[in-house]
Amino acid sequence: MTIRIENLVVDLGSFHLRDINLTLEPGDFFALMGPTGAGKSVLLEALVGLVPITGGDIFIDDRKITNLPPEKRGISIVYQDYALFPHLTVLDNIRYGLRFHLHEKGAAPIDDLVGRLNLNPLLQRYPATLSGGEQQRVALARALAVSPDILLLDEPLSALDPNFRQDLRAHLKSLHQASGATFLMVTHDFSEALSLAQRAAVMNQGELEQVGGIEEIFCRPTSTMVADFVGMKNLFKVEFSGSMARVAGLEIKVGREAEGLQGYVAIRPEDLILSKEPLVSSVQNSFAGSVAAIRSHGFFYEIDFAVNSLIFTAVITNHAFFDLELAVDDGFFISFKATAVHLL
Amino acid sequence: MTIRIENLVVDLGSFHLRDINLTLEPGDFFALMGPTGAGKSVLLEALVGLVPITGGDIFIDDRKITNLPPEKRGISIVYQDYALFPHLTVLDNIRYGLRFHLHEKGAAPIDDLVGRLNLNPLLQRYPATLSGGEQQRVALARALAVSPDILLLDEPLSALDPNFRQDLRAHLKSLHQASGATFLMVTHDFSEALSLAQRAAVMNQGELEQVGGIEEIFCRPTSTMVADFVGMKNLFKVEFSGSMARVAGLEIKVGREAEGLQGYVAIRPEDLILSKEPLVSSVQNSFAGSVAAIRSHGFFYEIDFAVNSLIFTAVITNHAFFDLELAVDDGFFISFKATAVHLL
Amino acid sequence: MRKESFLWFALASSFIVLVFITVPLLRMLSAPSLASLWETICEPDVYRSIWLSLYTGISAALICFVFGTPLAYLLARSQFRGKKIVEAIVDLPIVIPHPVVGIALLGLVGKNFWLGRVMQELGIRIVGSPSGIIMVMTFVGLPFYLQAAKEGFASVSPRLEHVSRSLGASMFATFIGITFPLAWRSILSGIIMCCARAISEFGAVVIIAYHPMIAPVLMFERFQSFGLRYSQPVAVWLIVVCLLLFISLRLVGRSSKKINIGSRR
Amino acid sequence: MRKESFLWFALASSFIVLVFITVPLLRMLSAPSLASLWETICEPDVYRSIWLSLYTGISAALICFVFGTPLAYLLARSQFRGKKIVEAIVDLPIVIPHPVVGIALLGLVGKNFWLGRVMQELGIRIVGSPSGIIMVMTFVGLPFYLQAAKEGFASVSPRLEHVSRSLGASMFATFIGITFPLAWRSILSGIIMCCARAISEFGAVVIIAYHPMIAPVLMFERFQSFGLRYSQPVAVWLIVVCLLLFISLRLVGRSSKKINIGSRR
Repeated sequence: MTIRIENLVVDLGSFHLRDINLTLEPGDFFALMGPTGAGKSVLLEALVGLVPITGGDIFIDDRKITNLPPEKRGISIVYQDYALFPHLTVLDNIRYGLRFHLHEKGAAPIDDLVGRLNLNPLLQRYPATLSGGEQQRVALARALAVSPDILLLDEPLSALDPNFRQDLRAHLKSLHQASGATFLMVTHDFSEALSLAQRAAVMNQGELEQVGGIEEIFCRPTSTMVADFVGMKNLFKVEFSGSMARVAGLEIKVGREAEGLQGYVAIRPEDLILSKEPLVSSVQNSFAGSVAAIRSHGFFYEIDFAVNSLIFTAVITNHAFFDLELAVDDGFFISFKATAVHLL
Repeated sequence: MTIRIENLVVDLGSFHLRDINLTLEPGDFFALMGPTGAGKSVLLEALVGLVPITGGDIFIDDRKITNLPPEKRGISIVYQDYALFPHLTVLDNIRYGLRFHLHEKGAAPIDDLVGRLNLNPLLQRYPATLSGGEQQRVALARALAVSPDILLLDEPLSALDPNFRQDLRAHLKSLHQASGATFLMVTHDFSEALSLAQRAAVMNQGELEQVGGIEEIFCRPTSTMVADFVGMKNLFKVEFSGSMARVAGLEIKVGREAEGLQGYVAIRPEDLILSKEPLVSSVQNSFAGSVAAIRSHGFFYEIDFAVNSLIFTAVITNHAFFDLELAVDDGFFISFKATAVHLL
Repeated sequence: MRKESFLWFALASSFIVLVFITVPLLRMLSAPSLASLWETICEPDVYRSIWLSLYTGISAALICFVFGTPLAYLLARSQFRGKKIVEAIVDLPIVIPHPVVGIALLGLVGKNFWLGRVMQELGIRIVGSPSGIIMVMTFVGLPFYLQAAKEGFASVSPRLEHVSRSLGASMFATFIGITFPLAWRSILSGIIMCCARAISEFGAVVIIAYHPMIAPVLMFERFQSFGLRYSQPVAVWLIVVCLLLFISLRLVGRSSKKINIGSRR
Repeated sequence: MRKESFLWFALASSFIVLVFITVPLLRMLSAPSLASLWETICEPDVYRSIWLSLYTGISAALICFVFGTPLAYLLARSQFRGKKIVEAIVDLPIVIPHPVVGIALLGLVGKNFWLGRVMQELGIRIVGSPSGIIMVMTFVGLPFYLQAAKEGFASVSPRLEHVSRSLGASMFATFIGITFPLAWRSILSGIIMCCARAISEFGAVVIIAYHPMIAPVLMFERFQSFGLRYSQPVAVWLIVVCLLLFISLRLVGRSSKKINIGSRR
């Protein structure tokens, strides 16, 4: 089914969704990304019909659903906290929606769903006795049992133990292929989207910033907000001249002519190399500077590195950290390839 | 002050602390680490005197404090949720403990603390109007105002926005130096400990697994639990023979003779290199295998890689991930230096 | 030590409070002899009045359940202007002096007011009838039911309702299938509290209906006419019967409770 | 549409409930003329009874505050065996029929029991005296105070107390400096609810002390002797005076409330 959102406007006191335009193609696995508070969940609830819509329309194929109550829309939702009915068994949870859909499409393929999600051993148990991963699978089965046109997933992985995530990712992919429904997933975590979705949109302060293929957004962010969101921490306003970008007295090789752009360059922190000696070549930038700050993040260290008035953020492994014997104010060199510089 | 914990036993229904022995030297910044539920917070509350002690003793220098009420111990605590008094201004919060300490040591250096923590502009405000980072600083000032012998910090960084963490780390270090008090920090995050503490202990299921210098624990874990906790994900039971370790049909070069050990090797995931061609040398291991699973984690991917019946976990940058065009079941080579193999 | 004296003070005053509540009740329960208890329950006046108390009290609780449930649900779920005022109104019956409740209701349905006269002409008798007693009891019991039911509904996550609706259930079907069963325990507690409060009422009922006599009125009359000794056995019987009623209500509610317990393990 | 009919049903029954509570009260407040109100308040019997109601009700609330606060704190903070039983005991006064409360207390302090005789010989008069009224009111008001205070204490994080103690404050100093000020709003609400409940009591008081007459007893007597019209003005005055009392209590509590509001912004 094609879902079209046209000029959608939602007013919730101090929070607004403004002029949302979005089309999901049949069978899409679409990720709606953005920082916390961007309005992703509000858009989801507007699609389900739980939030009053101020303006604009929502279509499924050519059926206008803007003013239909939630039960008539054919849109299922899986919440982050699963929201299983605690007084019903797993089986009754999954069957819950069926009685309201008896007149449609014949018997829904419950057995297939139950088998695919390995729920057979759990059918007679109550939700409170299940682990997080099991609850999530039951919630998925319940939502898909009514053969919805669209399945909305509210941060499906974030509440799960890391051990269950891989499992659920595999299930989500297989269900998406088997059901033929359009999946719309909300997430604040870019890597989650990267591992599941084909297309995506980045939302910020109630507006869509960029819509496109997931790798396109990752590799070619069109705005500074998106660049920052996909992890391009080193974002500088520059002046282009030929295949160089000038900023704070530095000349950065960018490898190609920049035209018709906003005048920003962005470099991923993992593309920066710290070394004791400069690494000079024709396709490589290398600048002298000093360590400004060190932050530890599990497997990796994030290093703020000052070159003139610019602060570069680099990420290095713990291993490299101990090798280099980094300390604040130490002088080092920072290097990156011209091809690692993204132009905005 | 020297703190000695001797054979401490705590029984809390189904949870027990067993035979805790720990000595903190004067001026230590000590990290108490371990997974959630290991008993770290219980040990903290036993030190403050909020949990009944079943056996053992606690000494500060040679003063036995085991049976003293919390107000006589000279131990301050800063909780993760700050626990500021909401009905008192920032200034009154900081001053709160002073009236109970009038007879000791003369006027406490409140002004110095307030200045050091940049609290001057906040003194007349109420806690609910402060940001998380500001609240944390007030909680620190309040705890240090009474010049405690020991300051206990309950996961001081975990509730903070990442932007405030660096700030608070710097404050913690400077306060530790200025106050001369012994700091005991609880954390479930190894990297937090790494960035602040000199000495540390790893706790598991109510017992201390390893006590020592922070780098010693990181580089030379003495048990499989600690190895796993400090991020050595690749932990295999092996048979040593000369400078080789045998497991699942593989011969792993370990670079030195292994004697009197438990028979484990551990390799950090960031020390593993994935490549399309084998990287063979006399000091390098290189095995053929296939990708078993891919997990995205922000800047990095975690790759499960199967070699015979062994599963190696490697961490690679997003960049390398796109370069290698990794996909599940693809054949690759995994390589690591003999010096990267830790023997347990 | 100061710490201990504080604890001792707290324990001592807690003990005084508990003694103050329990001792008079225990003394009263143990005062009448078994013989006098048996004699008392055989009197038609006594068992009729206890039966009337039970029947009117249960009726009042059921009326509160039927009419109060939607209001409790709205108060738990929706935010609207004047909600604070509605909540204050709903609590009024607790703080209004009991004879004032009777006087206020009598002012409405008595013969001094058009409504009372209209009802009289239609042959509906409120004053001095079980329906009048039920009306008074409903008035004083309402806040207790509403409070418990509201809390019950508030403890059901709105997300469960959202999911139910997205699966095709209408608002009504969602309420019946999800919200109500999950709030049932609190609702049952509310019904019991409401019923207990209704049966305990005296001051308001005595104004609207001295006859037929509910048990508290009978006790009062016996106390006035014959003294303490003759009112005590009635009091014991009323308390025993109420206890049996509430315990059996809890047991009946147990079958549905099991599921909830299962779900909370 | 089904959805709408469900909503309409809910709104309609909510409306009925609110009308049922408010209309009798409004009718009663508007029934007496201003002249009769003025006349009534000038009668010594009337203003004396209202004053007695106020003074005994406030005394009962203060007794509950003094003796109930430690118990409320223990119930909010500690887990112990038999806690459920203590909580059930504490709720008993709500469900005991009001004349039974009076009969039970009279059974203890009346001349049929040794305690009553001892007190009589010592010259302490309970029956038919303000102290007896206060005793009854304390009994019926206790659960309301305890409930509110318990919730107030439960809402103060134990961590605040832990921090206070680690900073050198004793258990007592912590209670006075941290716990009590933070629970003060709920405690004040509890005092007001308890006072309101005490002043509203009739059935239990009338057994222990018909004289001196509290306002509800006076109303009842006027209703019995002269009819509805003569009891209404007293009811209006009692309600007005109580409202003024509670509003001023809230205002007095405001000065300390400000701090709490500030802390929750």
